Amino acid sequence: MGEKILYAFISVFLTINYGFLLNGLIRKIYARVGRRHGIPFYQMYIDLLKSLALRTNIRHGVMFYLGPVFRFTGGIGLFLFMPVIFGSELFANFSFSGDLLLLLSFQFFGTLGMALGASESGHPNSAIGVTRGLAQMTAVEVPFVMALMAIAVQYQSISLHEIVAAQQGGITNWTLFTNPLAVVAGMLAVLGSFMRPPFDVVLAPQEIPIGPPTEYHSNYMVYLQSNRAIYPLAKSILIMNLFFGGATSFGEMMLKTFLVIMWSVFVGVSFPRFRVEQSIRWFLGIPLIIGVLAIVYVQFFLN
Amino acid sequence: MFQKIIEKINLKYPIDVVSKKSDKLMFLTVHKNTAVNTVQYLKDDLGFKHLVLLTAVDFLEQGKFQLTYLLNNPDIKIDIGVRVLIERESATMESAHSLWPTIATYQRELREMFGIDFPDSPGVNDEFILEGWNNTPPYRRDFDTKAFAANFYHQRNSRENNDPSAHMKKNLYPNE
Amino acid sequence: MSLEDLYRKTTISPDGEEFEINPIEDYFCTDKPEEVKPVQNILEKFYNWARSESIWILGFGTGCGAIEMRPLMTPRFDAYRYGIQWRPTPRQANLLIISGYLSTKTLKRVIRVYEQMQNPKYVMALGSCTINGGMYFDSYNTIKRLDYYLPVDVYVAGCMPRPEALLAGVVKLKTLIKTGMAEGANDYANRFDWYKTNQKAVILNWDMPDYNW
Amino acid sequence: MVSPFYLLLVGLGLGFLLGLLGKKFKQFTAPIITLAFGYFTYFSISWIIPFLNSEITETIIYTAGFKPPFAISLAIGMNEIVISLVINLLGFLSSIYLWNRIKNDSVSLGTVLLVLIMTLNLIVFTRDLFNIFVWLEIIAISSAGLILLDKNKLSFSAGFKYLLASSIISSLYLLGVVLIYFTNGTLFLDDLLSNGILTSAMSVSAIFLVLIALIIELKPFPANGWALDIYEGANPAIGALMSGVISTAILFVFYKLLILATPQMFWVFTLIGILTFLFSNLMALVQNNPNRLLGYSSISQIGLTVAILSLKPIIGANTEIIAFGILIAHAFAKTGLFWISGIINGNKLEDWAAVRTRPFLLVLFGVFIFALSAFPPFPSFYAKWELMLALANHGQYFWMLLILLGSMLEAVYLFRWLGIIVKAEIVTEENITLDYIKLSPPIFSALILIIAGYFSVYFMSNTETINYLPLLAVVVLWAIDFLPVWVKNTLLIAAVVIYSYFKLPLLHDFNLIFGIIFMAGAILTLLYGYSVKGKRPGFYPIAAMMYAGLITMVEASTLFSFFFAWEIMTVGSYFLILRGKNSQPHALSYMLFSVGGALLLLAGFTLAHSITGSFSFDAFVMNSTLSPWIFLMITIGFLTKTASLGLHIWLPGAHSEAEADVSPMVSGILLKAGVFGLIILFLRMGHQYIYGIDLMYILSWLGVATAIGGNLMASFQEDMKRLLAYSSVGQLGYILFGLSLMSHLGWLLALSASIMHFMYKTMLFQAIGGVYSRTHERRMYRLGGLIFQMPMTFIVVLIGIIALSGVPPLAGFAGKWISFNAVLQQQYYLQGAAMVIAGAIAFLYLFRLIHAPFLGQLKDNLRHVKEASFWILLPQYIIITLVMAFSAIPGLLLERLGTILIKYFPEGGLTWVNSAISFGARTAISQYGYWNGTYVMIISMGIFIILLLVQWLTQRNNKKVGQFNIVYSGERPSSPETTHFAYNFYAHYNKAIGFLTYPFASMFWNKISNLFHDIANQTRLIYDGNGQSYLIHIMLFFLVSFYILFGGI
Repeated sequence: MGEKILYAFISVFLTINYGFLLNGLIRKIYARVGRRHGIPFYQMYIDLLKSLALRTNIRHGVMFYLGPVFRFTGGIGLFLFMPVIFGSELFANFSFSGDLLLLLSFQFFGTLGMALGASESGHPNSAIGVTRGLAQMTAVEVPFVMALMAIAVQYQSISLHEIVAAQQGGITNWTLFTNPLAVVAGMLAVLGSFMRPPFDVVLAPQEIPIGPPTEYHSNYMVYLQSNRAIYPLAKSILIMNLFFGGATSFGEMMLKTFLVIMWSVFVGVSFPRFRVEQSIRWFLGIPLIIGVLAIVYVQFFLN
Repeated sequence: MFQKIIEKINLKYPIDVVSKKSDKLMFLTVHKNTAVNTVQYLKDDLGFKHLVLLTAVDFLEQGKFQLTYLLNNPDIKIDIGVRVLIERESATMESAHSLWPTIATYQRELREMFGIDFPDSPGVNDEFILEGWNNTPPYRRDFDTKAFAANFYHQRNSRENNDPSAHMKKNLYPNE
Repeated sequence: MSLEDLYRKTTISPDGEEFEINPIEDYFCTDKPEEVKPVQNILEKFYNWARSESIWILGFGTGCGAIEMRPLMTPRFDAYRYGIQWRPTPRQANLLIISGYLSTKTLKRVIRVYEQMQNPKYVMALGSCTINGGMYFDSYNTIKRLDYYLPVDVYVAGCMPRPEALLAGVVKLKTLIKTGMAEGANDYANRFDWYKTNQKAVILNWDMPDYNW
Repeated sequence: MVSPFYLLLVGLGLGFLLGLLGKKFKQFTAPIITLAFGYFTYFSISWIIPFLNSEITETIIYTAGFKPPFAISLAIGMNEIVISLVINLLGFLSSIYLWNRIKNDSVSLGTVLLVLIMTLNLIVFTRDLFNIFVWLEIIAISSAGLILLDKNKLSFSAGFKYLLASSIISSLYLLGVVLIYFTNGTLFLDDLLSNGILTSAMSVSAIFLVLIALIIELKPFPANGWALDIYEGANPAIGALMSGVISTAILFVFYKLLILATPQMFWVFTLIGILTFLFSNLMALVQNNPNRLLGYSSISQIGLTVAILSLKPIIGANTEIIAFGILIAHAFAKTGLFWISGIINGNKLEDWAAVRTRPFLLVLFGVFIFALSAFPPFPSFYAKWELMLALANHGQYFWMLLILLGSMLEAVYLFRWLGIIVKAEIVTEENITLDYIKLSPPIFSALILIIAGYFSVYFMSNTETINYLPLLAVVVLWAIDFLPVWVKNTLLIAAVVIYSYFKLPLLHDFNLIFGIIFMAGAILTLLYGYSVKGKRPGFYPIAAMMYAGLITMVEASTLFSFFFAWEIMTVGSYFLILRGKNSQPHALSYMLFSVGGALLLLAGFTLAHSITGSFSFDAFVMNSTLSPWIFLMITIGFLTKTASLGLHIWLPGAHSEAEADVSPMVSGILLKAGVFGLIILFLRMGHQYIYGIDLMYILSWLGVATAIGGNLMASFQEDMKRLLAYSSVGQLGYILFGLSLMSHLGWLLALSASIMHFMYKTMLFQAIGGVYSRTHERRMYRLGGLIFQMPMTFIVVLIGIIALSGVPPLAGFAGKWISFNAVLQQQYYLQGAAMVIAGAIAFLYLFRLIHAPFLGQLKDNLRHVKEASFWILLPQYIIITLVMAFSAIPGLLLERLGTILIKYFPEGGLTWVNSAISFGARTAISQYGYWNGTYVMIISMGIFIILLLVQWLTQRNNKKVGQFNIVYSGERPSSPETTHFAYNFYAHYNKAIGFLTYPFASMFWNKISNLFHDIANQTRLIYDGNGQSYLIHIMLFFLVSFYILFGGI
């Protein structure tokens, strides 16, 4: 058990640093798309340090105080309950505690905690942001769960380890090729959980000055930003494991997650922002239909 | 065009002075008591549906404020300003917010800046921009804004005032 | 928002008990700010470096000056290169850029916003009107001297200053931070009574607690 | 054994005597009459005891020294004597009730009454057709006199119409008698039977004439307009006599002569009876005059009895017992209600609201209403069960259907009435004068009903042992209702504890699980009661009644005892719900759905019995042609209680308007009764197919739709109790879905969800009840920021919502995980995905439940609100302890459930393996995945604590600020009300998919109810109040019946 914990620390440390750099890189890409030099790729570290160095900080109450802790726990937990690299003892994390469904449910842990914290601040914009987030999240879940269900049926397992194992041995074994409908539904759905346009109305800086985190600063901000580094990464590791054959080395993991995140970046720079009800309708439209088709496909044609 | 309108109005309400500025613009001076009625008549019966503005001019020497309701008829594209002179001392005017709800904002502003009261106008006593003002209303001509600013605000002593003409004369044509 | 909001009032609890509400004490934290003395060691220098390299701007554009901030985000000027980012909330920002004239009404908001930022925090006065009233030198409603009301770190003069000037101002601020001279927040806490006297001299209906946490 | 001659002697003698004595001895009239009726009653009792002891059989007594047909003979058998007892008892009670009238009015009232009762006795005993005619005439004359007792326009008109109608009836009867005498030469009943020459066409039509005359006397639909006017116009005491006494006697005469009828006649009479039952109940729906409503109700009950008697060839030996059961309930309840009507003296249903100012009257009224609608423990309940059993056994599905429909309609207006009484605005209070002389007859009636109910069980076809022990608690609590709350509360809790201590060890498997839910639930919800001050009158008996029903239900081993318990539970819960402030319409809709469900259960149970002949649950067999329909009926019956989509419309109102501690009772516990029923059924009947469609498949979609619909609707509520109520709808959808999977994991889901839902809903409803007790506000947006005021309650709600939303590491996740695995196993993929989505939607309302009241801005008036009281918090924290235990070690619960389920579903269960950590952390392994709740708990808590520690270290000088110290775009908030964002929280969500929450179900049920009302209003138009048209009705009725019978139709 002891070495498991040590391994967990190592893998979290490595991954979160990768996440920071990845975020910097993405901002750099954003800048370059706009023909700017952009912010240094290591800027994230300086920002964290700056936030940590604030001399004063306030709280609105105990839930406000705990909100970011919940949030970051949710992010790290999601990562730790997942086998990151296939066949690696170091990166197997605590995946023995539960399967795919644990991951699916555990991602709400942070969301819920953050929502509670934000709304205790008493700021109306925070509450508005939270309602938008929750509403959009339920819509995102719909096609995503359809895709997961299709994959679970296909592999007759909800153990992430087994799903990855089944995809080994050549690129054609990937879910991407064996069950393309599920992948399409899943990839469309996952756009909603990266907080990028067109689905970033939750934060909406121009409208409800960034919604839930409006009142957060100092160490709270450190946690929120760190979570912003690890949570999308965890999510894309999940996507990678489900759809793209998992990873057998850290390098492969870096590459694949980078590409998954780039998919949302690509969509994000190309499209303007949806209002909440528009994004709900969108998720309950084409992605849902594809998801249902994916399930029908595996039920009647695959087995 | 104007003649017809004037005739029509004259049938109902007396007009003191008519001052035609152009084919598109004319000012009528009416009595304080019938002013709002005239405006209402213009709006309801003659098609001057659009209130362009309501403003005031301080005629300090005559002891009067002149209010102008500038109306526009979007169909025939004509503006008519209805002027009315009211006493400067304890200036009061009938509110016209029943005609246009938006006029309450003008009236609130006139109340704050000129001290003209419009009884019953919604929110007329609410502060507009001068939060906590306790002096003469600043748009009245007997209010000395420069002296007030000099007394009231902390001044930056190093401030230099470069009057353009003096500056140019000093720098460019020192000899003239 | 009016002064009446803060008058004491009685209210009736669900059980019929009648009691008094004192808005200032009940709704707000009424403590005064305290100086947090920087410890003069290597860690603080390191922190100062980080602060200078990560400047989060809250723009308070009341007049024409705010328009000069937009070009900084464009490829031509690209202020992001210097670690500058914009944040929409004072809680997270550490540089308050005040641009344009300040009427007494706006000044009140500026003070609130400034006080809601966390120590360390910096203020940049952008444009003549902000600094000394500018063309509104004789206005009955515009303040003429910002640094009597808030501790200003950097002045960028001009009517209007160009974006380059703004950028130069930020670079100047960076050197001030690095040398530990940008201690406006502590100055504000130390001379709190002086600042408050000045503020209350021009803001006639003071309808908030003395310090807005 | 008193000779019946004395009846004649006393009746006639006293009648003449009173007439002779005249007005001088007026003050003795009332006592004399009452004494005479007392004597009559003594006569009946003196006969009935030997009959009960089987010492004698039927006795024939000859008069005038001649044998029939030359003289009248009186036959006294068991049936006759029971009827005579009913008549004499009611006559006795009537005379008490009319005591003052008899004393003050003319002598004639007493005399007429005396003659009437005497005649009724004799008409029951006599065996001679012509003799019956004579008595009929005397009855007609005396009733006409009684109808004219109140001298007003209405009663005159009614009396006139009565005379018209009875003259026609007499003519028809006489014609029949003449013809019979003409064809057979005798009018003595026994001779007619023994001669056996009743087959000629003429004699058949003669018999028909006689019988149809009697039927018209019994006021069949539609030839009954005259009777309704009597009920409306005459004095209620006379209405009581007409409805309870005269009708009973005539009915018996009809029964006596029915043996002459030919087989075709039986069918026609059944039809007439049932149509009368159906249409009278239908038209009673739109009545607003209490006496007329009682009239309709009387007619319907008599119609039902006529039908039952006419069904004798089918039902067989049980007919009398069934008919008497219904008749006795009808006679005593209806007379009781008429008497109460006389006390109340109002001619609108709303006037009856005054009843509740006199709790005693209210109880009486309740007893009568429940007796009429065939609830236990009244004789009508047993009779209806036996009736359905008999009909089912003989395949009479059509009659079953009509009777069920009629009973449903009957329940609608009776309970609407009850609801009005309990909740309507009191208009005229001074009308009621409690006169003990007038009050005693209804009290006796109620007592007789209860006693008769207690003994009814001995007459049932299969002798049942009903566990009356829990019901004893109800009686005891009723008796000590005057004591303060804490005494009664302690007593009831102690009773439950003791009872469960002795009973729980006897239960096993599912019964044990639900027994624990019900009994632990009882204790936990009752603890709340200590926080209530005062006496709380009436609460404890009905709470005890509901729990008694629930507890006897889990013990029930036969269909009947289960049904009995089910109905007891329904009654108790109805009253519990009715106690809420604005709950009248919701309690009514609860009752209607419950009655509808119960009738379906009744039909289903009896049909199931008819297949196998078994009375235990083994009657549910899979492989009969009827099985799918039985399954469908019983399932729908139970689904009304579990509030599945479409049948849920009673739930939100009922749960939210109920009192603070009743809400958890009816939500956390009561709903499980339906689940328990479904389990019993599904266990034995399993998959059923109608037209090749698996009903389980449909039920699974119903469960999904209920879950999504309930959760969505919960998200859009502003009222926190309504929100929780809709949430219950959604949760029950999960359970139904689990059951419908019919696999080990599916049932594991259903069982664990039942237990979890019980815990969460109990604690959440109690927490919200605690908030309400302090703030008196249920609209969430009016609250806010209560976390500082009520931290303990906040923690409960926090844990409640995390658990309920199924977020790990708390126990709710188990449900999600099992559900997903079960779905994969069963290949219900789309449903499974939809269930996960329903879980996500649950987030919306759960977050709202904690945000709006507890977080955000504290309102001014709530600044001094205190934490909820200890007794409210105690049960919540007991539950929280359990929730945390189950969360940390899920196997604690799930493994045990698994061992139970493995007996029924040996395949596809979970495997539990030990893992590295020693303290009971076991990993659950399914066919598809694995999960270890203990690890999840430890790991997530570990991360949380580390991060919290880091935060604490880096933020040493953290400062607490005020509620208005927020970034507000440079402004200062002006009031908490305008700053707290809570109203219409999910406006955008509503905009996107709100159309799904359009109240389809309510509209559907409203349409149905409107349809019935329209039909009733249209049908009612035939009663135009004109005596002539009533005569035409009678003639037409006669002609149509005649042609149906003889026209070969």
